[in-house]
Parts: sequence; structure tokens; C-alpha cells
Amino acid sequence: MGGGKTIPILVVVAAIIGIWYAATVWLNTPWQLGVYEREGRDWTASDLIVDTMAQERPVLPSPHQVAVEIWQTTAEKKVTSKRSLVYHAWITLSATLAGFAMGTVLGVVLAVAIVHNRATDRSVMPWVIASQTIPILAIAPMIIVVLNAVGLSGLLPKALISTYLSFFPVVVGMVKGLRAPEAIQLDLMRTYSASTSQVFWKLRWPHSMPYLFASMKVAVAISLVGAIVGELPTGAVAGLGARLLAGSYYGQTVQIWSALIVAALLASVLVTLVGAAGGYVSRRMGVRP
Amino acid sequence: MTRLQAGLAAAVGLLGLLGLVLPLSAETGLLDTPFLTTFAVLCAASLFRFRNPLPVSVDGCLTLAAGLALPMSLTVIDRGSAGFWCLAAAGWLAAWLFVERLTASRRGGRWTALAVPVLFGVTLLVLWEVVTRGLNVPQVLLPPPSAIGARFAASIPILWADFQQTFLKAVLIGYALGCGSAFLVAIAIDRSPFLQRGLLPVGNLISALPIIGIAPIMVMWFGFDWPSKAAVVIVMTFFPMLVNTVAGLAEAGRMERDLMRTYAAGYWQTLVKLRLPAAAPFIFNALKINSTLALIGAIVAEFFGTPIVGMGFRISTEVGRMNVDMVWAEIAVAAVAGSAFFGAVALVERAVTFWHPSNRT
Amino acid sequence: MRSAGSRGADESAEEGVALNTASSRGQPVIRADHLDLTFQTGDGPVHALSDVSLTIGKGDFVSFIGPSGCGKTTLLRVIADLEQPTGGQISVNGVSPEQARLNRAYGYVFQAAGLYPWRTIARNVALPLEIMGYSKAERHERVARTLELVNLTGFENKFPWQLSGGMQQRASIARALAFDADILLMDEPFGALDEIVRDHLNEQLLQLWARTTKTIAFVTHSIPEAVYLSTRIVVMSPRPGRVTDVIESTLPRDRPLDIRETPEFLEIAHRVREGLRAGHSYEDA
Amino acid sequence: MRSAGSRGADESAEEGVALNTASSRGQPVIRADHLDLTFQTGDGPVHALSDVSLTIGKGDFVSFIGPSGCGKTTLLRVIADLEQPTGGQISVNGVSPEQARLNRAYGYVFQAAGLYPWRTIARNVALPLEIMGYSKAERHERVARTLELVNLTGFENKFPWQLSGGMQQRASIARALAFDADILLMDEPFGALDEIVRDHLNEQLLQLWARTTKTIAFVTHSIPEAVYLSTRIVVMSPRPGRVTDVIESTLPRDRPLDIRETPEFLEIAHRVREGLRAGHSYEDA
Amino acid sequence: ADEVTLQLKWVTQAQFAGYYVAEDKGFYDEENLDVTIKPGGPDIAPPQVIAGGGADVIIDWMPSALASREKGVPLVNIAQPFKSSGMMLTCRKDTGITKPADFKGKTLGVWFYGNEYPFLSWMSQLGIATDGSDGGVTVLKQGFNVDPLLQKQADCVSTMTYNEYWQIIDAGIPADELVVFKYQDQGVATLEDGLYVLESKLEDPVFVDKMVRFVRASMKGWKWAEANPDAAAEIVLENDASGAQTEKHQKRMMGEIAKLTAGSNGALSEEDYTRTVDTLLAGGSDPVISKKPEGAWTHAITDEALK
Ligand SMILES: Nc1ncnc2c1ncn2[C@@H]1O[C@H](COP(=O)(O)OP(=O)(O)OP(=O)(O)O)[C@@H](O)[C@H]1O
Ligand SMILES: Nc1ncnc2c1ncn2[C@@H]1O[C@H](COP(=O)(O)OP(=O)(O)OP(=O)(O)O)[C@@H](O)[C@H]1O
Ligand SMILES: Cc1ncc(C[n+]2csc(CCO)c2C)c(N)n1
Ligand SMILES: [Mg+2]
Ligand SMILES: [Mg+2]
Repeated sequence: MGGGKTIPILVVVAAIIGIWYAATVWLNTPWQLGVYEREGRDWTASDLIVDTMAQERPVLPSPHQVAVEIWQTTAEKKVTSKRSLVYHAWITLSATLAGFAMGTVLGVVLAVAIVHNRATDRSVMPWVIASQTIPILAIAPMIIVVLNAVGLSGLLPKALISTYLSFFPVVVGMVKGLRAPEAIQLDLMRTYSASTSQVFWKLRWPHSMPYLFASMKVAVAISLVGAIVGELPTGAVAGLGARLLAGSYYGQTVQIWSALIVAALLASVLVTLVGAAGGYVSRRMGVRP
Repeated sequence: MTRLQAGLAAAVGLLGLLGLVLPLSAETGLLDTPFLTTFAVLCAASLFRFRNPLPVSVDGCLTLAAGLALPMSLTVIDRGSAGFWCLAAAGWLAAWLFVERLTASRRGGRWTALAVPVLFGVTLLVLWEVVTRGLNVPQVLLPPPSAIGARFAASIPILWADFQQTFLKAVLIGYALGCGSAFLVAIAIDRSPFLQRGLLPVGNLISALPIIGIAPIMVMWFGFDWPSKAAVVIVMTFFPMLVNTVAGLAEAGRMERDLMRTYAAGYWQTLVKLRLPAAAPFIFNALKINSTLALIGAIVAEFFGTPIVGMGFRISTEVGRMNVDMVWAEIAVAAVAGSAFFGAVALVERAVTFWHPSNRT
Repeated sequence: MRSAGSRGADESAEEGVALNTASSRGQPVIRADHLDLTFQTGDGPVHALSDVSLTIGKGDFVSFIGPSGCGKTTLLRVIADLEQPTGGQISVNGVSPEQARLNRAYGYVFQAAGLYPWRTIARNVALPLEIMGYSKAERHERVARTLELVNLTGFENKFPWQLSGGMQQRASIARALAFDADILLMDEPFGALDEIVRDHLNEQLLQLWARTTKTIAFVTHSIPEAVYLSTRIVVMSPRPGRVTDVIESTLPRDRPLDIRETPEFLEIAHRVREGLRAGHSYEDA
Repeated sequence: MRSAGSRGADESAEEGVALNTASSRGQPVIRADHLDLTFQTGDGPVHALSDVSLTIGKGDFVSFIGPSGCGKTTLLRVIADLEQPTGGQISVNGVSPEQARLNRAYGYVFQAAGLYPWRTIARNVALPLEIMGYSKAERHERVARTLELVNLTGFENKFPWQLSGGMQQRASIARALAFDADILLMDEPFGALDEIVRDHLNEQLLQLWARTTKTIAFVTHSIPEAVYLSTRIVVMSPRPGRVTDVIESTLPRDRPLDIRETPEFLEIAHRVREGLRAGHSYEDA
Repeated sequence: ADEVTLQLKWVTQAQFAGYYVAEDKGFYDEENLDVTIKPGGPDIAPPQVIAGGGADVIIDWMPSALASREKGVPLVNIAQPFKSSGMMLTCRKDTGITKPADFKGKTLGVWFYGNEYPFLSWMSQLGIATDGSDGGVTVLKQGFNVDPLLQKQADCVSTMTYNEYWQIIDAGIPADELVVFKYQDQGVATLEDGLYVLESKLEDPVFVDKMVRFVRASMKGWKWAEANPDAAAEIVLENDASGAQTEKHQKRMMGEIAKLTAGSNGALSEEDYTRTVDTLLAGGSDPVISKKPEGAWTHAITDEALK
């Protein structure tokens, strides 16, 4: 991250938090008015502001409520505790990483096949697109059941859902990247009568690196979504998805939001890591800074 | 023939021979299934192709024979055994070989471009049918395509109503509002590098929020009907569009901009005549990504509270009712609608960015 | 490090300037005074222009010649207000380059064609006219006329990638000629053309310049081209980019192509080549 | 439509061929017989090559010159098996171009440098050596030698974008020279260089050619360059691309730079110019 | 030990205390069983899980189980620890609803995913349309929580006596501002939370023996839980991997659950079964089941287990 970005990000985050506070007051007011009415109590504007930011089941929890919840469930709990968000984030992360790794490999392999074989290109590509129009959450439960039926359970089914979601950006990006070398660069290889694998390793593969990392950034974020989705039909026993669901189930908005924020932070850490890896590779490769 | 094609032809032949030799199922013999037997003989004959590559039409016939013989014989064979599965594999490889040779022969052009993916899809469907029925997979786990088709035909009014609710209302409106507002915001923040540097990373973060988290909140804020689904779609489509548009607006080359400067062109003139056309490939990239995202978003959002109509509602309730064929009928609608939406955007893209190297032929 | 062989370039440049201002061919259109331009890059500063002083009068045809990387493009860009000098003074038409740009005082031909791929050739040429608010009829008429001039009639409705490299370069010249700016800044406009086309366009350009009272600043790598076209030739040397010699042409204004075989022409060409060679005495020649 | 002034080009080409085969300078290395090449495009067919017949003997240095779009690049690409002719015969080293390519018979310098941005200059030059399986020590030695030849010693570890355009072009020439192919196909290799550097590299190329027995096919837009370098100059004309003239050079093999001022040189240059002009008598010249 | 996998209908909570107690207190070990308890959730259809071989025995509501039976998953009830139904429709008083007839024109939140059958049967008995036509009710697919009622998006929502009802109370709406309609009181109660297995498995005496021991131990667990509600709630909390349940809520839930399991020794009451089937068959236009089921339950296991 360039130093030039820090201040703008902070300003934008501050603005979002400001808007968030305003929205908290606005959205929680109707309920608070009902409470005042039921209790028959007089209230002032400042009462309203303080009370809307401290409800137990707010429509929108205030940022500090979420921050306190996150603090309590991360720093103040042992990481092995089931009430620790670190523990749940770790469960989700392991499925995310497994799915991301499989999705990337699958995506690259498919892309290589598509680039080297016209029949694969023509027949598979449209169905790769169609596959992504299937709502995964709809078939996730069935996938899990079917995988259970063939004896797969635990991490793998969740990871497979991540795989399903994350291979798509990788295929699309890598097909583009592997085809990106210009005609002149391919012709050069032809004049050396280089073999297909030499063309691949010496030209297509290095040329596609920026595309690979760009799509891996998308893929890792989407993998996290997949892992969370996959947690729901596995009984939502643990993981950020389970926290989201349990929060939903009991109307614990503070818990939902803290799980959401942790998920988003996790996503951005993962994306940043992939980006850093990409930066490292391209620097090693001598790409213009 | 290429090495791959020769290999496929050999595999088809060997599997066909095996199909003739191995038992088809416990109580059924070869003679009970004339179609399948014919197919097996045809496959075995394929061994002779090494010498003499027959015309593509022969592969077409073989594929057609597989497509007819395999499903038809399922009425006779209720649970396939080794021989049957050999023939199923032979059918699949025959279809593959056909596709391989269709694409290799450069004639046909547009027609093969359409036929190949269709053929691939049909192959998948036939295999699905053969596997689910051949292995007696319970209907509640995975129904065969024929059952899904029957259910589809019988439920057209319901499917249409769901389609209207989810696609025509939530998806299209959400998509238009999400992409449209992101486009305007992108143009607005384009003039402020400060905002760009701050907003884009935060935007990426927000677009990484799982929809399962947002959907219940939107239901809480915007109610049960389609507006809350449209809101989910807006959230999902906003950031891909924003990020791509901003990146696209930066795409115009240095020299092209300098040219505009030498004309002392105004901001809006530069925007309309240079930067938007140059950004079009990026914008269309986002529009394509969003076309599938929007549909998934709307359907998933319906899992968290809806009136009793909508594709997501139907999927989630019918799973619970064990009507898995209805679920797949609904998924088929989603896949067709999503692919058509994607295809439509891609067509517009081709027309608008015809000048881009990737679209020149 | 400059080799011993290089001449006292700075003085000669100053001399040239003094001389030019004196021989008031027309009122000065471009006047640069001790221009400096340093690019700040990751590796440290790059001195692209150093102490460049120069006056170009109305109706002058000035060529810039010098080894690759000596700052020719940079100088043209400073005149066009596409780059800000880090030191010194410059005025164009008596006002700042920015004001001149806003007045649409010049047409610029870039080193590469830079046509917009989504516009046909005719619409590419019409682009500046649209921006400057010409009427439709006027646009039509001018596009036809300038395409005719560069011999591209018949290609109006082709897209850039359907043309050969040379044709693209001609289209970009047409684009700069379409609106009648008084100053033309041309950066190696004929680089990708073969000799015959180049000769033809050289003639056309000379004719256009003779007909009108345009002032032209022209960058080229070709010594004969520079000598054939210019009233003055500015020789530059790199690192830092400086003017090492300014050569006044003694050729008449009216120049048939075969003037290039006269001893006078060859004499000037020789002088330019010498100047150029002196600038080349650096290690990476 | 050809104007009345153009010569009976076809005959003269045939004549040239007859002459060349007769004057058996070496055994024929490249032999083209009535080559035709038509591109099918959306707008209809483009006749890039039409009835091109040509024999290039071992040790020849043949330049191709002709207006933009006349098919020079296409012809070189056909020889290199990068394009399939739609008619006629061609053999390279007595075998088909494909077989020659598989035998790694030639080195090709493209019109653009086309270096791989993720490889340093040294590794770019080493690329063909890696592919052809040279040992590490051998690679090292050859890279050093060819970089020396094009005057790029010291820039081994720079990346392409850290070099000026001219240096990049020299690196791409080094890449083609690194493995000792008997045939060199060079497509405007010196296009982006200024005159001084160009002269220097012309000399180097001539020396290389004189030292070895390489056969060189060389495309250029510059008449003096063609005359200075070649043993034979092939003049082409466009639409459809045909050979209109083949000019044998009468210059000695040993050519100092100042040979370019001799009357003999100018006479040949004149003839080339005339040939070129004849080919230009089409509407889009 | 013999392995048994139990698929719950919902997430880990006191609703399933009996099984967790049996596990925790070693009742399953005593029967030489190694029981794996798989929590459920909103996306888990237990019949689908058992059809896919993911469980030996499942917990399901009888309407859903009977409907699955018609769809080709031959479920058989082997035990019924829950005697009474905990389903209710809870309305805000200010909507003016006092009796079922007032539902007309109102918006009601209903759980779907196989949980809608009791509601649909009830409405069809009342003669109220649920398809959005005039004079009917507007049905919403209710999400996981009671927000629609709190946010006034629905006039009534579905609740369980032991769970969602208390969420409304916890949210701050006092009981006297609510009107509740218990399915039990309306005479449309259907059997909840029974144990079901696949019919074919019952032909295997080894499996039957395993189930006998399983039911015996589970009922022991249930009775222990009824007797020690607070301790049972603690055990449930320990088993909640999501770490989202609160002690207060689970203890109260256990108290309510005890009321529903009271009166059942585990054997299915034929009378309750008949009432359930009749209620379902009465559901007019949108039939849950089209004909009287055959062989949908057996006493073979409970008879043996309770000996
Ligand atoms: N944007 C920039 N940032 C840093 N250095 C630059 C930049 N633009 C030009 N330079 C440097 O300034 C010097 C002059 O560049 P310029 O483009 O003016 O050369 P030129 O004389 O036009 O060369 P050519 O004949 O190759 O066109 C070069 O050393 C170049 O590397
Ligand atoms: N891939 C292609 N598709 C269609 N037409 C082509 C293609 N390549 C070349 N042409 C056409 O063939 C003709 C010859 O092109 P070629 O590149 O050989 O010209 P050239 O003599 O090398 O020109 P230049 O001097 O500009 O390099 C041109 O008219 C060109 O438009
Ligand atoms: C989406 C959704 N579907 C069904 C139920 C209802 N439900 C199924 S099991 C059970 C008992 C646990 O309290 C309840 C209430 C729900 N709450 N949310
Ligand atoms: Mg320049
Ligand atoms: Mg060329």
C-alpha cells in the first residue's frame, strides 16, 4: 500500500462512519419512539440519540456497539473458545484457502485447455458462463448432501463450494491472459520453431501473470463468500457463516454486523496478500514499477 | 486426424468391444436391447478408423446413435453394470470426438459455433439422464433431466410468475439502478484523485461483503417485496461497476489526452469524445460480470423473506418439500435467463466496442 | 561527460539566437529564454532540456534534429503547453503557452499516429473540428479537402486498423491540418513513410507553407529532409538536452525536389551531419 | 488502374529472375515460383502477393523496397513460414519453409522490437538459445558477443522499458544474431534509429555479412541504405504486390561509408528511385 | 460400539436437549452406541439427508415426513418424544386481531421449507385463501427471526412457544400487547419432532436392534432433561459450536420444551397420529398428502425399547 493512500482511506472511512451514525439514529428511531410510548416517558432529542445508539436489538447497530462486540469476541476471548470470532474466522479461513487453492488450479487448468484446444474453447466456455448463473446457495445444500452421500464431509464440501465460485474469474482472466501475447511475440516463437510447451512456459505463462493475480484477487474474495455460504447447509456449526446465521436467527443484529465486518476485513486482508504476492512476482519479473 | 482424435476413436472402439463382451446387467442380455447392440457394433467398427478417417458425418451418426440408444435402453436395463457403463463412456467419447472434428473442420462457421456448445450441453444432459437412472439415484437427491423437463412443462404459469417477480422486477430494476448510479458516481469521483484513492479500496472491501449478510438487513429495511431484493442487487452490482468505470476512465492513453489538450477541449468534450469510448471495454466488462451477479443476488436474497412468489422463494421452499425436480426447473430458468442476459450484454458490447482488438476478426 | 571533440555549443546557440532576432524575418511567434526542464523519476532527475534559448519568427520553418532522447519531443511539448518547464521563460504568440493553447493557436502531429480506433478516418479528422464547433457542412468540406491533400480520398469510412502504418500517419497529419492553425508542431510526422511518399508529402508541406504564412516547428531524424524543408535547422545534443548549433538555410524559398542534388544543399547537409556527430560523442551512441 | 507511364513490370521481373538463376552466385537458398497470397477479409480479398518469382543464392544480400503496403513484410513472412501462400511454390534451403523453420534455418528481425518485458536484455537475447537447447556456458558467451556487436555491453541487466527505442531495436537485432542461423530475415530493422546510429549499424551488418556466408533478406524504406548494403535490390509495387524490378549492384563487396557519394552509388540509387516511382503510379500513392 | 448418526431439524438448542443429555451423561455409551449428532439449520432438509445416506435417523415434523414419503423417501416414525405441538401464530394486539376469522386481509409470516403444512391445513379448514386472492390473507415467507412483527411488516408471525415467542418478549413487547393462537388449542396440532428412519432399513434386525437401544437411551435423556432443565440447558450450551446461544434463552427454552415432551414415553400415540393425518388431508386445494399413508409408523421399536 502506497503511503499516498492512507489519508484518503481514513477520510472515506471516517465519512462512512459518520453516515453510519446518522443512519443508526434515523433507522432506530421508530422503535425507540414505540418504547417511549409504551413506557409513557418524556424524551428529548439527546435522549433519543443516546438511546437509539444503545438498543439491544437495533435495526442498525451503531459503529461503537459493533466495535465493542468485535473487541469482546476477539481480544477478550481465548482464540480456542467457541465464542471467539478469531476461532470462527479461522474455521472459515481454512475452507476459504482450500477452496481458493483448488479453484485457482482448476481455473488455470481449464484455461490452459481452452487456449490450446479449440473444441474445448467452443464447447466448454459457454457452459462455464452458464454455470455461474446457477444460484449456488440454492444448490449448496444439495451438493453437501450428495457429497455426504459419497462419504465426503467436514472441510471439503465447503471448500468445494468455494472452488465452484472461485474458478470462474480465474478461467476468464487466464484465458484472456494466455491469449494476450501479441501476434509478433507468438510469431517470434514460431521462427524458433519452439514447441507448444516452450511457447507456454516462456511466453504465455509469464505474460499472463498480471491477469492471473488480478483474477486471483477476485477469486479469493469470492471464495470467502463461498465458504460462508457452504457453512449454512453443513449445520452452520461453526465459522463466520454460522455466526451470521445464528445472529439472524435470534435477531442479534450486533452479532450479524460484527461477523460481517470481520468477514469483510478478512476479505481485504486476503485480497491485499494476493495483491502483494502479485506485486512481488511482477517485481521479480522486472515489470515496470 | 490429430493424436487426440485418434486416441478418442480408439477408446470408443475398445469400449464398444467391451460393451459387446461384458454383461449389460444382471438379467438383461445383448439381444434384449437391439438399439444398444447396434450402437456397440458401430462403436467397435470405429476401431478401423485409424486407417481411414471417415467423414465428420459418420461421427455425427455415431453420436446420434449414442444419444438415442443409451436413454432408450434404460427402460429395459434398470441398473447398469460394467458393459452398460462401458457403452455410456463410449457414447460420451463419441460425442467428444464429434465435437473435436466439428471444430477442426473450418467449414460451417457460424453454424458450428452454435452447434458445438449445444452438442456439449446435450451430451451432458444425456449423461446425466443415463447416470441418474442407471444408478437409481434417489429423485430427492438428483432427478433426471426428463423428470425436470416434465415438471417444467407442467409448471409454466408458476415459473413465469416467479420469473416476473425475480427477474423482471428485482433483477432488471436493481441492475439498472446499481450500474447506473455506480456509473454516475464514477464520473463524479473521477475528478477527485483523493476520493478515488480512498473510495476504491473501501469499495472493494464492501463488495467483498457476503450477500447472505446483506440480504436479511435489506429485508429488514426495505420490506418483503421486490424492493429489498433490488436493493441487494444494487449493493452487489455497484462496486464492480464503479471500480471498472474508474479504471476505464483512466484508460485513455497519454497521447490521446494530450491531443485533446492541444485542441483546448473542455472536460465534457474530452469525456464524451475520448474517455468514455476508451472506457467502454471496461464498462462492458463490469456489465457482464454484473449480469450474472444480479441474478444470483436476487435469488439468494429471496431466501431471507419474500412474498410467496419468486424464483428464490420457490427454490428454497421446494427443496424443503422434496420437490427437487421443481428446484431444477427453476434453476434451469435461472441459467437460461442468466445466460441470455449475459449474451445480450455481450452482443451489445460487440456492437459498441467493435473497434477493440479482441473484437476484430 | 562530453568528449573533447564537442564544440562550444552553448555559445554557438546563443549566437544563433542573437543572429535570428536580429534578422527580423517576421515578428517572433515562439520565444524561449533559458528554458530548463528536469523530470523527477524514481532513479533521480533526468535533465531533458537545459538552458534552451530560441526565437522562431512568423513564417519560419524550423527543423529540430538530434540523437534519440535529446529532448526534441520535450521541447515541442513545452511549446504546446503539454509539459511545464522547470526554469526559464517561454511565450507563444506573445502570450503564455497555456493561453496560446486555449486560443487554439497550433496544430500538433504526434510521433505516433494516435488515431481513435472507434472513429472512421473521416471522423478522426473531423474530431478537432467538432470540438472547435465548426458547422456540419464546413466539417464535411474541410475533411474532404485535407484527406485529398494527404492522398487518402476513398478511405473516409475505413477504421484506423484497416490502414497500413503509413496511411495512418498521413491521416494524423490531415487531422492536424484540418483546422487552420497558424502554428504547426510536427514530431517526426513522416517517420514511417517510404521515400517516395515522403518526398511527395514534403513537397505538399512546402507548398502549404508557402501558400499560407504558417510557422512550422518540425522534428525529424532525416538530415536531407531537414535541409530540404527548413529555413533554419536546430541541432540538439543529449544529456542534458541542449541546442548545439543553429544553421540558417541559404536555399531559396522555392525548392524543387532536385535541389537536393545541388552542392549548396549538400554543403548544408554536411554541416548538419557534423553537428549531429559532435552531439553523438557520448558512450551510448 | 495503372497509369500509362508504368513500365512492363512483369516482364522485367521475369527477366531479373532469369538473369539471377543464370548468374549462379551460390546455390539457391530461397526460391519462389509464381507465389500468390490473398488475404480473405471482411471487405473482400486483399491481394498481398501476386505472381512473385525470385531466387536468392547463398551469400546474397537482397533488399526489398517498395511503397507501404506492397507486400514486403508478407513476402518475408511467407519465407519464414509465418504465412501460407495461396498459390505458387516456395522452397528454402531446398526444403519447404516449414521444414526450414523446424531446422531453425533463419533468424528473423521484426519490424517492431517485440522484446519480452519480463526478461532482461541479456535474457531476451538468450531466449532463442534456451529454446534451441544451448548449454549455459555457450549461452553466456554468445549473449556477450552479440550484445557487444550491437554496442549494448553494459545493458545486460536492464529491462526493455529502461532502454530508448533505438536501443530496444538493437537488442532485437542481437536476439536474431545470437544463434548462428545461415539466413537472416530483417524487416526494417533500422527504422527507428537516427542517421548516425543507422550508419554505424549498417557498417556492422556489412562486416558481419562479409565475415560469414550468411544470406540476408532485408526490408527497408531507405534507398541509400538499400543501395549501400545489398548485392541485389528488389523493387516491389502494391495492389497486388508484385516485383517490378530487380537491380544488381555493381558496387564492390567492400564498401566504406563514403562510397555513398560515388557516382556509381548515386546511379544505382537513381535507378531504384525510378523503379519505386513507377510502382507508385497508383491512385493511393 | 455401534455407530448411529442423528440429523437434527434445527440448530443446536434445548429443543434437542434429550439427545445431548443422553450423549453427555453416557446413556448412549451404556447402550454401546457411538452417536454423532449433526445440527440442522434453515437449509437442511433432514429427509434429503437421510435419503442421501448422511444419517441413520432424523428428527422431523410429521407433516414434512409424510409429504416426503409421498415423494419417494419412505420415512417411518419409530418414536415420538414430543407429545404436544409448540407452534403458534403470534399477533400484535393493535392489529385488532382477536380470533382466527380476523386474519382475513392481514399479513401473516409463515415458515416454509416443509414447515408450512400445518399452517396451510389450518387456513384451508378456516376457509381462508392463502394465494393472495381477495378475502384471503397475505402470506410472507418469514425469515429466521421475528423482525417482521417488530418492524410492523407483518401483523402476525409464526412462533414456537419455546423460542421465537420469547424473542418477541425479549425485544421489549410485553405479553399483554400480544395475541397468540396455539395450533394445539385450535385443534389443528400436528406432531412435531419425531424420530424417523428409512423403511427399508427396518428389515435389518441389526439396525432395528440399534434403534431400540438408541430410542431407549434417548428417552432416558429426555426424562433426565425434564427433571433437570437448567443442567440440561448447560449441556446444550456446551455442545453449541457456534457459540451464539445464551444461557438465559436456553434455560427458558428447556422449561418450555419440558412442557411439550411431558406426557410422552416415546411411543407414538395413534390418536395423535390420526389427528395429524386428518388435519393434513383436510387441507383443500394445496394438499400436503393426497391419500392416507400406509405404514408410516411403527411401534416395533418403542415396544421393545420400553419393555
Ligand atoms: N515523462 C518523462 N519522465 C521522465 N523522463 C522523460 C519523460 N519524457 C521524456 N523523458 C526523458 O527526457 C529525455 C528527452 O526525451 P524526448 O522524448 O524529448 O527525446 P526525443 O529527442 O524526442 O527523442 P526521440 O528521437 O527518440 O523521439 C529522454 O532522456 C527521456 O528519457
Ligand atoms: N493479416 C492481414 N489481413 C488482411 N490484410 C493484410 C494482412 N496482413 C497484411 N495485409 C495487407 O496486405 C498488404 C501487404 O502488407 P505488408 O504488411 O506485407 O506490407 P509492407 O510492404 O510490409 O508495408 P510496410 O512498408 O507498411 O511495412 C497490405 O495491403 C495489407 O493491408
Ligand atoms: C427459515 C426458517 N424455516 C423454518 C423455521 C422454523 N423451524 C424449523 S425447526 C424449528 C424449531 C426451532 O425453534 C423452527 C422454528 C425457521 N425458524 N426459519
Ligand atoms: Mg521524440
Ligand atoms: Mg512491413
